[in-house]
Amino acid sequence: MSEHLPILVVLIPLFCALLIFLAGVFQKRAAWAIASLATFLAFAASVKLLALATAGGRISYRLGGWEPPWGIEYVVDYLSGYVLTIISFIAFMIAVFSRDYVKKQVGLDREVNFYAIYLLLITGLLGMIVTGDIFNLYVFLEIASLAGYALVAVGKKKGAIVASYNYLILGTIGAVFVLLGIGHLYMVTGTLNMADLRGLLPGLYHSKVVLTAFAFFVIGFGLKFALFPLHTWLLSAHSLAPSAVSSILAAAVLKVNVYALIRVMFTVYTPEFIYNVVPLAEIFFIIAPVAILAGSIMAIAQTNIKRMLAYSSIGQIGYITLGLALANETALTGSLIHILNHALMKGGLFLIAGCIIYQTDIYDISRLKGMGRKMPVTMAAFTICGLSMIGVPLTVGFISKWYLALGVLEAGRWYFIPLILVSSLLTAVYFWRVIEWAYFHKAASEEALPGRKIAEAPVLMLIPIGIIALFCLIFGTAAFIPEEFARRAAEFLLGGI
Amino acid sequence: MKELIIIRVVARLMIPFIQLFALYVIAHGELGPGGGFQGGVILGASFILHVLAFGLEESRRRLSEKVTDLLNPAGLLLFAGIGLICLIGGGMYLEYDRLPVTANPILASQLGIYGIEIGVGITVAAIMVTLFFEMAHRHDD
Amino acid sequence: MMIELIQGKYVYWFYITLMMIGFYAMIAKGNLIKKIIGLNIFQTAVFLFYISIAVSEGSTAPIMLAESYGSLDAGTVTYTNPLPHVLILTAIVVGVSVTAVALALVIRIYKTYGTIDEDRIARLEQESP
Amino acid sequence: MMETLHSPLPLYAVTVSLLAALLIGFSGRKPNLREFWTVSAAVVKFLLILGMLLPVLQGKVIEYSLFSVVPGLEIRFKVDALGIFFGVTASFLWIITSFYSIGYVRALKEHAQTRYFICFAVALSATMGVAFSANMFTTFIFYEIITFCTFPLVAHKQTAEAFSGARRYLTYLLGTSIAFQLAALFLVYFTAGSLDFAAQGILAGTGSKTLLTVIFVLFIAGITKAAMMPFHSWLPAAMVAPTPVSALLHAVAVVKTGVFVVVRVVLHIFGVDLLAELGLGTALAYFASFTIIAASIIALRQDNLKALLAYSTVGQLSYIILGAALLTPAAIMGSVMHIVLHAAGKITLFFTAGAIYVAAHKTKVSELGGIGRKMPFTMIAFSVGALSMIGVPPLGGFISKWYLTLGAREAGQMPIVAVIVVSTILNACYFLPIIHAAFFKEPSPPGGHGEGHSHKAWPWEKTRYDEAPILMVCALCLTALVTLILFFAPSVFFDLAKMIAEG
Repeated sequence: MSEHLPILVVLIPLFCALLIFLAGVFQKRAAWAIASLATFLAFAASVKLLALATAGGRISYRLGGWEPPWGIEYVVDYLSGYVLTIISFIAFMIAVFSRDYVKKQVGLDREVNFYAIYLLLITGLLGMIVTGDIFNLYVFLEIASLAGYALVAVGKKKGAIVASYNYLILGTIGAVFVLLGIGHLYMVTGTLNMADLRGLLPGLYHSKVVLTAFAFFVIGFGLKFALFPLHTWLLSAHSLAPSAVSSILAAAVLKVNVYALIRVMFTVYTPEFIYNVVPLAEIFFIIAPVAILAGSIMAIAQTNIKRMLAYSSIGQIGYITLGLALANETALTGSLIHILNHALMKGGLFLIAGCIIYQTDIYDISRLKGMGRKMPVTMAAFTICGLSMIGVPLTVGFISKWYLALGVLEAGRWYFIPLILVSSLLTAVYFWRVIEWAYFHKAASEEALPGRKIAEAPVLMLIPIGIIALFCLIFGTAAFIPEEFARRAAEFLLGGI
Repeated sequence: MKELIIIRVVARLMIPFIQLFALYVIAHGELGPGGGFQGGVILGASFILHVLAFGLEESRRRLSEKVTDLLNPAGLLLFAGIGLICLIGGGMYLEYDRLPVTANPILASQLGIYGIEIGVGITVAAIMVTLFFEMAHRHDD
Repeated sequence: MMIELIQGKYVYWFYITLMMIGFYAMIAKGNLIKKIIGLNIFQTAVFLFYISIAVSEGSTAPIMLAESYGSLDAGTVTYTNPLPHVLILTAIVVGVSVTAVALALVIRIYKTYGTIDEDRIARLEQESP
Repeated sequence: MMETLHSPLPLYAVTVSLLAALLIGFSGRKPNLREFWTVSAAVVKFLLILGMLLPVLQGKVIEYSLFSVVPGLEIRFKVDALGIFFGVTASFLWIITSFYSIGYVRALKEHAQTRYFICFAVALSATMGVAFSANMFTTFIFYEIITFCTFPLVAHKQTAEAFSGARRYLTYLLGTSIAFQLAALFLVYFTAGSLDFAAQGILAGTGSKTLLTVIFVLFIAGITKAAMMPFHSWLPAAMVAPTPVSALLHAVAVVKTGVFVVVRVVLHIFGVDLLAELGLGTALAYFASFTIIAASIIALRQDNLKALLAYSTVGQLSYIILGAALLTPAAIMGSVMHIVLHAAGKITLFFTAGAIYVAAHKTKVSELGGIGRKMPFTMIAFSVGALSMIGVPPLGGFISKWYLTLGAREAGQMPIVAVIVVSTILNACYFLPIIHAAFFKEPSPPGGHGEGHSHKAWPWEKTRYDEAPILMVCALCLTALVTLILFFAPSVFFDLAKMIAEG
């Protein structure tokens, strides 16, 4: 059975999404259980796949039995195994978290749709990761995006629908750009298989069509993962969506789109092309620092906790792109660890914000006074994720910054060191503010929240947060685990297949 | 309502033929131009014609929300399920010649594609109808 | 030179123009429905581009005819490349889905705000955050 | 090569107070049990460290590798002469401070006592961690832990003033350590490929002169806990903390961690030879001299007793850096000796400041007239501490100043000798008047100072002696005694200092 895992990891959430629709006609309560089970199975399959890929190298699956250049191929290698595991893990955590959250913040009548669409989103994301066919990538991208638009609008917040609409318009532009890029590549090579493209393209690197295609890919995926000047949709979409959705959007959707760009950069094109033929690195060297600084500074200015987290995502994406541009193994390792890091901590932080909002309806940071005592577990998790975001040693955030910084030095671009450190400081400013309000200030008098005692969120919401926070620590102390996978993946990307 | 009488009579006459044609297109997809998408759209169009002629409520009585809600995923499940059954036959996903219903790979392949076209047809038709109902229905709540 | 560029590759100019029209509508129009129309034009332009790359002069539809069955001679008949058509069929379905979701959102926006004008919605949002 | 013992003792020494912190947290409702944990952890920790002292004195090094975070970044402990020196100092003074703290918080009925003791214990763990770490990465982690877990202690009063002080404390310490120290770490790892401490440093012959200078400057700027000017102002700001906190943390644990790390960097990252070759030692020495003089001058103008002590600390810490920067064996000995001598003296002074606050509610120098007659033990201890600070024999402070002067001469830096002399005079100028006022001036009439307590006579005016609680007085007398003993019997510390100076 394990040879079918690459397709099963996509099929499980798909089947379960359909099952939820089907079952939802009769029994609405089963939705959560099916979604949790599906994401768990996908996670288990991902772990197994990662183990297989680590042991035996590239796993290829021929869909419908057709040979690769003609048929659709699914590929699990170091990189996709690594990202697959991260994304399916986060998806599982968020699914577990959602039970109580969705009941209250989304509403019972939309529960079935929520979970089914959520699973479709996961299907799209996992599909994007495993597919080795570039058009198939586009199809999964659109499945994930459509589910994403729908999920943003599912909440009760009024502005969310407009946010979703804007997300849809810009997201579709991005997807169409990707489609155009694929079309250009197909025009000159006549193939859609990534590995095949890699073999055919080098002779055409200076062809304008191939260059244009690359530009379309960068802009298209850049729009999807909120690369700095293309980030405007992210703020309202991430801050107004229900927190569980913000969490999956920030932790998984952004990451998978970054992954897709990495795939295109290193598997369809080659390091030789992206670093020597096109001035991608030079562009990223300008964009990434601006993104890092602007994201952090704007985050400081926010009073709404979810908006703060949304802005900080823009800065964090900047780190990942910086690592991509540096063109050495250490920096790329840092980038890949940062994908894990950001998935864990931003996913965790949005869930934590969800807990707070679920219990208190508080969005304003200054009203979190005394929350450390009222919601100790939640705030402890917040602190850990926050420290990881700052990059304090023994959290996973430090590891990614460590490798990024070493990569920066290796590339001889020492002037990015102050950038990394300053942005850490800025991050410390906006997180410490919350931590101080929560722990060291006396709670505001109860009149602020009439007739309501603030207590901890339900256990099923706390467990995922706790696990995520724990992993921030585990991967910060036993960092050789993610480092091993990330370094192998980086080696593999830069070294060629 | 009187001015609708011509429309209604014509619609009543046309709908069975449209549906028959839809089924033909779906079934023919394996060998010639046609298939689940096209057939499904035609099938869906027949229901939409019914709605236009007879009104939302009358159509809903014939084709309830529950049924379309069931048909939506059911078609897809049929598609994906056939693909999955191929695994049992020892093939890859969607490798129809390994469909464990017959030993003849060509027949198995044909059956597989039939099944899939039917699945696609059901879903497309159901989605069309659902979309139309959702858009036409005025949510006054 | 210029004439040649326009004449020889007029298909591309056509689709670029179409694409820009759609793009303009998506960015500049304040009416949310018009944006969706722009979106569709934008997508259609790309579909046409795909179809155009499949064509080669004098080619026929890629249907295997009875008379050529069994004696497949690649040299005699030129087929249109069917693959882009298949891809675009998928892309059209995706496009329809996007349009459907967008329209559903607009309906909900209209119900919430009573308008589908972007500026007015922004003003309403500012008044009651 | 030195003999290396592999033993988890350093780990135990670090974690024993972490364990205590847990137990303290669980027994928050029973103050006596809670205090029992604090005290027993302090004692156990001290005994563990004594257990390591003997092998170290025999010239052995105790090592324990905990785990690797990633290849190249290892959490590893190594107990050498310098580490055990600092460890013994801090752990011994923790025992005394524990008793003092108990007296202090109970006398003042402080709020959040459990949090107070937990943070205290964690801070001590982290201090031991710094003392026993075998590489810069481990040091950095514990350095940051100290910063984080002392924040609640500094902000303990939770008033607006306390928060602004604590925020400045955090901004300076965290800000510079992330901005500069971490950058230095990146650069060291990048150039030397390792962060381990080695007897002759690890950077020799690795990078260009400019790069090494940049690293050195980043280190000095990044180790703000050493309170070198211009990054000193967190220390006076942190004086909003309760007095035992100021005493232990800002005379021993926090600031000494700072200078300890500076000494580590000078001796074991760069190495004496490399710094001499680069000429950076002299530059640092003059920089430290500036801090010494400037801080003493500022101290002259302080009326708040704790602020005065804070500025005095700023100056005294720079002695230690000065000694290390001179790079001669005698100067390094003086520098290392000053770690323990200043600790003993300054903790006495802080203890007395706390005792005065508890017993008489006075915080200002100008209010201390005649207080020596009411609180004779306290003020005698104060005098001992102050005289040790000035460097009057037969008190401990004399030894370190003697060796520093010797070292400065050895290095041929006569201006530095002058700096030491001038600063001694300045020290005398701000300490002696207090002693004079305390013993020979008439008590200022109640109500004459400060509008806060102008309305009634204090109870202490009726009785002749009105000392602070017995636990506090005992503690401060003990530390004063230690200052005295250290002059006559510095042997253990002396031997260790010699080992350090000789590498």
